[in-house]
Amino acid sequence: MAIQNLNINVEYLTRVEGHGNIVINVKEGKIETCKLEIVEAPRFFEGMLRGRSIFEAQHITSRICGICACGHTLASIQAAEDALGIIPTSQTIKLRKLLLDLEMLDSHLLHIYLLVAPDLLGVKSFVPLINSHNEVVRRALRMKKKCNDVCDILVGRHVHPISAIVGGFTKLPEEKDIENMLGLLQGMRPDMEATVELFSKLKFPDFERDTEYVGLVSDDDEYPLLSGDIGSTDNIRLSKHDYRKITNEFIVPHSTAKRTKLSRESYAVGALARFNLNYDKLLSEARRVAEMIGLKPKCINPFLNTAAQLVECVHCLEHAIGILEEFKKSKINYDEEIVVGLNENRKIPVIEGNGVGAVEVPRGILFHNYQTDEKGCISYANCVIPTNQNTGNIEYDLKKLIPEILDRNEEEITLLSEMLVRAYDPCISCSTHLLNIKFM
Amino acid sequence: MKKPKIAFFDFACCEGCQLQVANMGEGVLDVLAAFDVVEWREVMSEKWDKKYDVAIIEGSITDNHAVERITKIRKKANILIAYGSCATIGGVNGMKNNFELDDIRKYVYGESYKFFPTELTKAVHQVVKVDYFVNGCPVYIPEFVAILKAVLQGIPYYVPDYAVCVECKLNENICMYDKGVTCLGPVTRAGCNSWCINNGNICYGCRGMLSNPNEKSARDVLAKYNIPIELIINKMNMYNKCREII
Amino acid sequence: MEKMALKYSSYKSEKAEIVDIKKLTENEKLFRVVLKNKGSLDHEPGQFVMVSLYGIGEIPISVCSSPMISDYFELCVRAVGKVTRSMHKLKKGDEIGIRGPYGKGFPVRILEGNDLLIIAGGLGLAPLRSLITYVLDNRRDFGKVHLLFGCKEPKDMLFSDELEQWNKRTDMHYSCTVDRASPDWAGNVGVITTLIPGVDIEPSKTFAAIVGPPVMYNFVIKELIAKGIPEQNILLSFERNMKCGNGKCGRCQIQNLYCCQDGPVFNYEQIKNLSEAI
Amino acid sequence: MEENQYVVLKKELFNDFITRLAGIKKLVAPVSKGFKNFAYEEVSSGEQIALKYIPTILPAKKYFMPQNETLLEFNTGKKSNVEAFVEYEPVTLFGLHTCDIAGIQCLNMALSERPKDYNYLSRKNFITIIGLECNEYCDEFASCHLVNADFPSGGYDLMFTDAGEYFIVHINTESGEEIVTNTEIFNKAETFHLNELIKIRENKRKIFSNEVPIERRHIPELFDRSFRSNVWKEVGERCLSCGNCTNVCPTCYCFDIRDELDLDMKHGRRYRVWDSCQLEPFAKVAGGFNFRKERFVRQRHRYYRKFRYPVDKFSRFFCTGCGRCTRTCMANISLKETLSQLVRESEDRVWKRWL
Ligand SMILES: Cc1cc2nc3c(=O)[nH]c(=O)nc-3n(C[C@H](O)[C@H](O)[C@H](O)COP(=O)(O)OP(=O)(O)OC[C@H]3O[C@@H](n4cnc5c(N)ncnc54)[C@H](O)[C@@H]3O)c2cc1C
Ligand code: SF4
Ligand code: SF4
Ligand code: SF4
Repeated sequence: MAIQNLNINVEYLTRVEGHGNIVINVKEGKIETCKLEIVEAPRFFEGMLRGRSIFEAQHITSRICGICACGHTLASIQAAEDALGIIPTSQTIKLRKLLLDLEMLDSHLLHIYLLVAPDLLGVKSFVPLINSHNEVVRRALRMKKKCNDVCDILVGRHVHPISAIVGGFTKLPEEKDIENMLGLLQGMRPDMEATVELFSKLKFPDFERDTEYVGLVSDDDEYPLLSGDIGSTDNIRLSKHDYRKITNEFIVPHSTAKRTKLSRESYAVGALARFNLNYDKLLSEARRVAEMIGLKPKCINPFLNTAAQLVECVHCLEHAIGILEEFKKSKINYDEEIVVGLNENRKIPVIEGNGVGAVEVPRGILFHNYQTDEKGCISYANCVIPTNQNTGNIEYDLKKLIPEILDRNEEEITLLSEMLVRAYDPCISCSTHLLNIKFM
Repeated sequence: MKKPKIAFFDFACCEGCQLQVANMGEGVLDVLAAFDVVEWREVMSEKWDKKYDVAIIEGSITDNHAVERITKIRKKANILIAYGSCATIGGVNGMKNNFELDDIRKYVYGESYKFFPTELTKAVHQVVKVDYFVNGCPVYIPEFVAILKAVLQGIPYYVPDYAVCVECKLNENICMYDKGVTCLGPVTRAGCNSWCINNGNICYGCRGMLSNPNEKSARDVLAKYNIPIELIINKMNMYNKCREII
Repeated sequence: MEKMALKYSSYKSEKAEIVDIKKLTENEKLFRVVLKNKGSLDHEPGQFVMVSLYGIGEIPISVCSSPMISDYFELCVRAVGKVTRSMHKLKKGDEIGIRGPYGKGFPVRILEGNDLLIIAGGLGLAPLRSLITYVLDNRRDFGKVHLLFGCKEPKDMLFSDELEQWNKRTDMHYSCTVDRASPDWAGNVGVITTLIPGVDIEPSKTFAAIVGPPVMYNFVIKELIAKGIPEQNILLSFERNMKCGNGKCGRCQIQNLYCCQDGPVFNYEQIKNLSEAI
Repeated sequence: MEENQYVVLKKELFNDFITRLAGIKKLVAPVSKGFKNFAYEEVSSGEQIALKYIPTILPAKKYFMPQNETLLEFNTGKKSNVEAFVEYEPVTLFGLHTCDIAGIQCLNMALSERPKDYNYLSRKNFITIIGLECNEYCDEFASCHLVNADFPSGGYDLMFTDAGEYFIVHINTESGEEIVTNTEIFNKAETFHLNELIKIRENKRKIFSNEVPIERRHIPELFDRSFRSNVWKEVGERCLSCGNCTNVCPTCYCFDIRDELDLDMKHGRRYRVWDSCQLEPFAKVAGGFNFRKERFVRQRHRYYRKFRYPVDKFSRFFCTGCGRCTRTCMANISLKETLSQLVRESEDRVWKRWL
């Protein structure tokens, strides 16, 4: 018999970044409450940025989130360059794409292995896995470390990258660095194969809800991550400067979160959205893996966001290797190395401007928007975080999921709801850069 | 020897310092061989309700709820480690203290700002006693490991009380001042192996200021570069604003 | 980088074993140490050794036992920091490393035949104990012997058993004072300089040996000079931060002198013009 | 000058020579890092070397006294086992200026004083030194003439002097001789070569002049008079205590010794790292008392360790005039300026006494 009354209160949802609670209340078979509260302390980044040099923006906003610090850095740089009218060189763009590939890979691996795998393997965390699945844990850590090592070489470190700044890079990789990075990434292939192998055997819960998916789209044939227009599976296409029309941020009275909506009551961003929008542009190795695990666009099972992440891992690894192989042939132009500073000697001219950065980061599309005054100081700042865009959608998913599983016991229901939230890989530290969010 | 029970907690922060642990790769397993991790919300669902031998605290204290929580943790922890700039010196969260609290709340929340209480950002030691400090934004893993060893040995760890320049020189970097830009290395505590300058950036002071910096001279030196005074001040308090709270 | 074993290194210690530990006060412990291979340490009163706790660090500690004892030596250690606190956690039978003895101690040959005025402040009694016991072991070689001892409170009193024995001896004058008395304290109260005027000595044939906290020196020296003791007869021992003991690491330098090699015992004439000394 | 101690290397053979030299053992030479900065780094070909360079960021002492060198390795526990080690690396240093060679001579003296530092002394025998004479003053910060380090005077295996079309090379040691023999690229020096060398040196004497208003032999006396000078206070106010001046100094060798254990707490090492008397914690003792708390006292100590104390001990200055400390100081504390100020102030005092 299905449960009639249910009271789930998961305080401090674990294995997500940041503090969140799930509250579900079912009375006489009907959902009364179904919300995801975020209790992380607010951090006020946009407020703090006012009055600071635009050249500090990327350093500060990187600190919104340590998990996707490279993503914030890239979005911030893009917005700042847009505001100042700087056009990066093609070498710079390539290196940034490499950085973004690494970011995707690193974050997805962390999520797949350390945060999702324990659920699929029926344990509470990766710690018991050290004994039961030692090789799996070692592989996960090894792959994570390699991403990290490549990031160290490229930008100094993965958490809060150092050398990627407005205008380019303060340190360009030497020839031997290119070799090293290439070696590390190529050395990751066997582990990647084993990862695909492992996850193709695991079973994700069955659940579907038709959803509008939003992500970057472009006209060329590269899987768009660093730049492009904004598109949706409901056939909307807009320039990144119109990001407000897409995100439509609003505050609901009973919530402390800014919410977003586009054509419907909510939309989703992230790996699954990108997969659904740009499947054709994935590298063939990645498409092969998708086929192997039976993932096809348009997929509307949110639990399979993790599978889409796996496909992206393969894509990003191969894409990164491709970039490095090109650099190995064409060599780096070291004259492009730039000197950092608060632009103290006015080396880069500053203008009054307004710029937007729209970058696909692991959890979905990320927007940064700055206005600068004539001295190059920030007069307005706004960042729209993927997790914020997903919150509404997660709740609608939960509302559909719970009635479907009321015949299970409470523990299972709790676990499945936790897994659903986790599948989105919500990054709460990110979302509270600004607000005390409550998913209602 | 019984393995010490260790737990991770996060307050207002970006959680990058916790991620630094995962970034150790298989080295994490050596740490786990020496410690017994009993609670770590970011990666574990297990909870622990007894005493901790070691509590690692990430993030700054920014509201009353956090004050209560950290006080409870302190009571349950034998050794408390402030982990990362947000915890040790307030870090970037301290920039909030540059503004009137109501002003920044209004800016972010608009009219409904009153629903969102916030307090001056504080470093952990400004609220409870701290036994070890792991500085840095993010923490520098070799230093963190050195501190874990000190914990195991039961000996103090002294955060270097000399300038980042010391390490920077040993790394034979071209001094940023030679490149015509200013750098906070001379007033910032070393220990990060001059991470940022090694990678062509300046030091932003993330490890906190020296206990006795020559601030006057540092300002004089910075002033030679014709930067507006607000920007110099901004630069010096990007991480170090909480220093002003006594 | 290649690596080659060094047969002789100025940084390598002898193995030594702690054979006995005695708690003297809340903060001070006395360690009796035996060198495992070498036998006698062969030190002079006032010299120090470098004590190693491998994995923690190495620190200078004065030898506080008489040079006349050859099969062991003693170290009195106050727990103040990393190494000293860890040392307090050691047990009988534990192993430590010992290098030394180092430095110039009290010039006992020169002291012979003279009167001695020994002034100890707090932990300063430790290095002086080595001198006192040496003098008592060779009592007839010296003239009058006075010992003045001062400490913060009665509970901080080091070597109280020995102080009591020395107090009872007829061939030595002992007086002591505390900065702050406890209810059961019947002795002198006040800083150590208050004891000096009362001492009955022949200034021209007296040597004074002083060890104590840095603040004590200036006041005591002033009194001694007022009493007419020649500057070169006033002996002082200094403590500085030391890492090598070999006169290289630069920490213990007092202007042109290295505390570890040229000292730690200096005579006042040597250092009176060095502004960084006291 | 004996002709058989000299050989000649044609400039066009220089690259060849370097390639051959690099074949013998690891070769290190000054390379340009941009922004008028140079560093000693491993090279394998002549083009990498900056033949015209001003003193490198760090002096060659980094090869003689590595920044982080293991002294002991040990096992802890009941059966402790301690071994002393010296870490070394056979290396040829090419292109050292006379000031840097003087720096090594100073270190040799200080570290062979008893108790000897066998780590240093064992290592230095694996290092070959090839000098390169300066024909011009590096820049306004150099003061090698003041301290008598502007002309070659021992301390090297070979010394190169640039004579336009070719280098005139002085062979000072047998291992220098070996390099000459083994590389098979040098020609015998003829009398006219030596005459050329004499001319170069004469010319140098004209260019290298003293820019501090004091004669070398009066410096110790100047310092004897200046301990309580106000100049130190002024310098102290500006000093940031960053330690750059001592880290880059070729004759500074202060160090710290630290222990480190593996995470399993079973094995460890004791190592030494460079340290600096300019840093606040340097002379602090447990309990917090600091014997050199004030910046001006630390700065004064640095100058006295260059110009006064070593004169008694080693009969020479421990300043080689390389100018690194001045170049590196962002507070613009200048060695030559400080000395000049001391002289001026001291003269003032002398005059006042006369008046
Ligand atoms: C000649 C001589 C004889 C001595 N004899 C005795 C004796 O007989 N008995 C005795 O008890 N003591 C004696 N001492 C003093 C003893 O050597 C010191 O107490 C001891 O070195 C303290 O070491 P520690 O590791 O316990 O202290 P710590 O303070 O933990 O370590 C000292 C080192 O750490 C550094 N340090 C301390 N605090 C900080 C900080 N906050 N930040 C950065 N660095 C810091 C200091 O610079 C110092 O190098 C003697 C000293 C000398 C020089
Ligand atoms: S770059 Fe910065 S840290 Fe390095 S020496 Fe210069 S001022 Fe110091
Ligand atoms: S160089 Fe400065 S900003 Fe960078 S890690 Fe070190 S202390 Fe932090
Ligand atoms: S380099 Fe300059 S600022 Fe730094 S310690 Fe030396 S004198 Fe002081």
